[in-house]
Amino acid sequence: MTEFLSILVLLLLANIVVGLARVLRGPSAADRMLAAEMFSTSAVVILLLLAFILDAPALLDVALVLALLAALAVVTFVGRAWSELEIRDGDGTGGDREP
Amino acid sequence: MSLANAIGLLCVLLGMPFFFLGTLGLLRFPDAYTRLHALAKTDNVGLGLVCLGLAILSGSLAIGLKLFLIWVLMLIASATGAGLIGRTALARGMKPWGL
Amino acid sequence: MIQPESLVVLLVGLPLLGAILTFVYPRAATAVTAACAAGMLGAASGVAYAVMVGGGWSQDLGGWAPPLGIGWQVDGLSASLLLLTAIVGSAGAAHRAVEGLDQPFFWPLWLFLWGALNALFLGADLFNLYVALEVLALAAVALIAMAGGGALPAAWRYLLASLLGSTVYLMGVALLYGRYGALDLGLIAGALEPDLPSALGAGLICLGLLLKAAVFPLHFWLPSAHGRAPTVVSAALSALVVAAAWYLLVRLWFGPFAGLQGPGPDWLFGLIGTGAMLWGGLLALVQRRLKMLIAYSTVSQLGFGLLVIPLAVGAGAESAWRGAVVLVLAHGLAKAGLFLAAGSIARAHGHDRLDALGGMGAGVVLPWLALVLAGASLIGLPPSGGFLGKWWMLQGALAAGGWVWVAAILLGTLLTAVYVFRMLSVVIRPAAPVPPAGGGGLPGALPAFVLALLALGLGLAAPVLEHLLSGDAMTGGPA
Amino acid sequence: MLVFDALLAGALIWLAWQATHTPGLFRSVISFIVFGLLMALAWVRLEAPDIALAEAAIGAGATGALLLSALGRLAVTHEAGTPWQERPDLYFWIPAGAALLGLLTLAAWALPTPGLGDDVRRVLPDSGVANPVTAVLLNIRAFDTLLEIGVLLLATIAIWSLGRMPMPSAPAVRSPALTALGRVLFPMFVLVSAYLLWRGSHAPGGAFPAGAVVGAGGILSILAGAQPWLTGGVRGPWRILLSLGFATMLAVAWGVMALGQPFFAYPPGLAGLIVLVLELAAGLSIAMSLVALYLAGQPPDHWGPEAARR
Amino acid sequence: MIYLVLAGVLFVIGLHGLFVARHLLRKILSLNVLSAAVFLFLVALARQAEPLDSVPHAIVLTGIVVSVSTTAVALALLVRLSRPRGNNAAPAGKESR
Repeated sequence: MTEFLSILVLLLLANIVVGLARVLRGPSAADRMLAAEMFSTSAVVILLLLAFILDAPALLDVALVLALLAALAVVTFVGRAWSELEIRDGDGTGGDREP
Repeated sequence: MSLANAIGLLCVLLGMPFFFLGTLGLLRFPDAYTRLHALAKTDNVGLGLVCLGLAILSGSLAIGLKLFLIWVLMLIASATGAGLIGRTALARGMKPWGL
Repeated sequence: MIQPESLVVLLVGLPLLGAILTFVYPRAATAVTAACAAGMLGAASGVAYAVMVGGGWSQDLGGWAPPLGIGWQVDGLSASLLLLTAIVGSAGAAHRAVEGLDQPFFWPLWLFLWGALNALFLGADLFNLYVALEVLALAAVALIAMAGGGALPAAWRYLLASLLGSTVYLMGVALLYGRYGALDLGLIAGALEPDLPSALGAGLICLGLLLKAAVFPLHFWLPSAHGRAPTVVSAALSALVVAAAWYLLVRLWFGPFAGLQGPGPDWLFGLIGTGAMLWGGLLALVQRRLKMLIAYSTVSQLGFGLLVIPLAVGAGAESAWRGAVVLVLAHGLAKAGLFLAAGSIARAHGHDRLDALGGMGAGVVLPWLALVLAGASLIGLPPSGGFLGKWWMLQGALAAGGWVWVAAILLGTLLTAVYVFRMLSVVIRPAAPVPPAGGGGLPGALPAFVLALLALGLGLAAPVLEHLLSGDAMTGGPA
Repeated sequence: MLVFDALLAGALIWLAWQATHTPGLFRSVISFIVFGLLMALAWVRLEAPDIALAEAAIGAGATGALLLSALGRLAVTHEAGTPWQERPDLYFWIPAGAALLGLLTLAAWALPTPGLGDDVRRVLPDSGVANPVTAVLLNIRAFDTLLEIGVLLLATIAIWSLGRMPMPSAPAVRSPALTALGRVLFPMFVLVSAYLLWRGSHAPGGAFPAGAVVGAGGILSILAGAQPWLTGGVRGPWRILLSLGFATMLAVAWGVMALGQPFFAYPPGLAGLIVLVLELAAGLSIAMSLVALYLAGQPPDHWGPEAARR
Repeated sequence: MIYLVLAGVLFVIGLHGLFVARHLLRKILSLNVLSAAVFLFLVALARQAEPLDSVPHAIVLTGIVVSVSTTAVALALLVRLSRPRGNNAAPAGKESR
């Protein structure tokens, strides 16, 4: 069974790697944020599975903390960062001076 | 392999496709709103099934409760996050696809 | 009779306690700082006395012996630098208190800086030194940024350089830990073998420290940070913080890394030192602002200190070693005096542009006097500490037949003399009218004057210094 | 599992590259947050659950919030400069980087990695706790931890010394769901943190993740529109609470000397209790400090309507 | 072993990023990548030791907290730098009592 679960873990990680394409492509900031949220769910599941595979209950706590803090990033993003960033297509590669 | 184990494993296995479909949606859906939809399925159903399956596999009430807590936390995070992103995106005039 | 071990505890604990108190009760800040300064002067003198009487010692923290636990070590080198820190720290605090600038959070940051310095001079554990370096860097950055405006980019550059330096340092620590399974300096010194991981680890550590010490050619961040910071902060940075990085470098080089010594690294450090001496001196020569001139002089003076690495091997090693330490001490006293005096002058005139400053006149007599005396020590006129240090270093170099380094020291001294005279040529100008509200008068310049006097008189203490530094010469640790 | 490691390593490298080298600041920040997430997995693979916990709480949680809110406060988020592909200094960097990497790898290859695992195991019974990492942190190398808590306090003071906190240019979105989130989740944060603190003595956990979790909860409540209770003036207990962990550690370090022990040496038998007290105080201060760090400046003396409008 | 090499690669990436990055926020990210590389290196070493070594774990925990603190200070400074004439340019004024 552990081998089986290990394969699932591997698939989930591969899933994340594939999903990274959305971080790369965007186009809007919200899309990237969504992708990050998706990764945190996947990471939680990976941790849960690893907890069983390695028989390490401490990993459940790690998953718990991740789940608890999952909301933090997205709320910060919406509340603090997005308002400044605007919803712009593509990336800020314009020619402004650096601060 | 006992029946409980088989059921647990089945649940975990059933949860997996949601993650792959979630990533597929993240990559292939046309805009942030539809991607939000894909993500919600992953968080709610996929994670729920995995947690349920692992709880059955563990056969321990304490671990089961912890897994349930993790699922609820992710649900809250995902629901609020989706609501916030959707609401803010609309308020900022980001056009949903097809409208 | 108080145990010297408890005095050492006081040296680290007192400033940290003071930092908390001044943060929580800002009203009592001046009183708390004064008490801390008094306690630290006493404790540092006590430690130096104990070292002179009984030699150095090491103590384990928390009753855990290395390799598990963290150790402290005290010897002539660390004791003399602790004393320097106490003196410069107290003088800076006095100057600040007299100046009457009421900036929030200055005192807790100042005391944090002080505590970190003391922890650095005592630490014998590579990782503990890393944490102390970070405390030092953060406190220094915040203090630089206090000047506001143009100091912010300088603080930023300093922060980046400092963090990069400490991260590179930590990578070296990781390598050494992987190689020897120990973080304690003494244990690593005993086990060191010249293989690739050790060499790479030591190299990274030295690189990180060279960056933190702003050694040429990694000095790019120093002049603006030291030149733009508030006056007392410039004094502490130039006199102490740079000396701390130099101290660590020397401590490690002659302690744990002694097994890696060889002509290659010796020449490398020697050339870097010479380069710093000449380049820093030349740039100091062309500065237009008094504080910037003094800041570049730090780059140049640090080069002298670095020459200890090629000189303190073989014949004449002990003399060269003693000379370098005394030179750093004298530089600390003189440089702090210079900055404080320059601050008083700049405050009196409202600016510090060299071409527009007036000469010695009413209101700025004492600062200019301090500037002259400290400048004399910087050049190395007898009987100053600078003279004694250079004398001993030259003796060592001559004994070893290191003619290149003799020439370098003489050339560096010549440059120092030129830029110090350029600075002092302002004295003989007609006195410019000082705006009455300038307030840079007597009380503010008194600490600068005392520091300059100490720098000048340090040479007279030659027998004491010789005794203090003889116990631990070259071993880098308690005998 | 080798495939897993390789995949993870590949993803981490790609994310690090994204975070440091590709245009688009927001993309970089998101990449870095995901980088932290995957680092937590790497810690798990390296059998370091304590660090995974800290990374999940501090790295993925608090740092992400810090970065995002700083990004929102930046006046200029566009970047200047030529694309890295056109930079001539690559002729220096590629060989130099390769050489450094080669040296590091060669050195790592040659490392015997002796380690102190045996020593820690031997003294663990005397340390008062069963979790070796906690034992090292709060007993054996407690002086490191003292300075570390000092760094947190110092960072708070440093940030306050930079001036008043910069108000976010736009208020956080008002949403009933968000307010509810703050109300519902904060008790959860406290609960989980208490649990982690309790676990710390015998299993991965302890003051650092616990404090970070509460701190993150505080940040979340602020974002959810709660009135931040942290004020800047000397009135109120906040300065005391911020320095509580540091002060307690210092007091313990000196206090034991009154009992005839050397600096920082816990009297036998009391070690467990002392570690617990230290964890509580440190956890509280860590939580407060994280909130203070997040605010990025000295908070106003009173959180009135005028403070919110400014 | 794979993690040791990974740490090396991340170290080089972080170092390079720190030097060539134009935007200051990116320099902060590079520094964080750099320290993550060092931490990874330490823990990967601890993993290879026999038995598992807890000292590097404790060291890295300390390091993580230190690096968060320095990151926060750097970010606060960066915000001040990017708004030179904002509502909070120069830290002046009296201590609030």
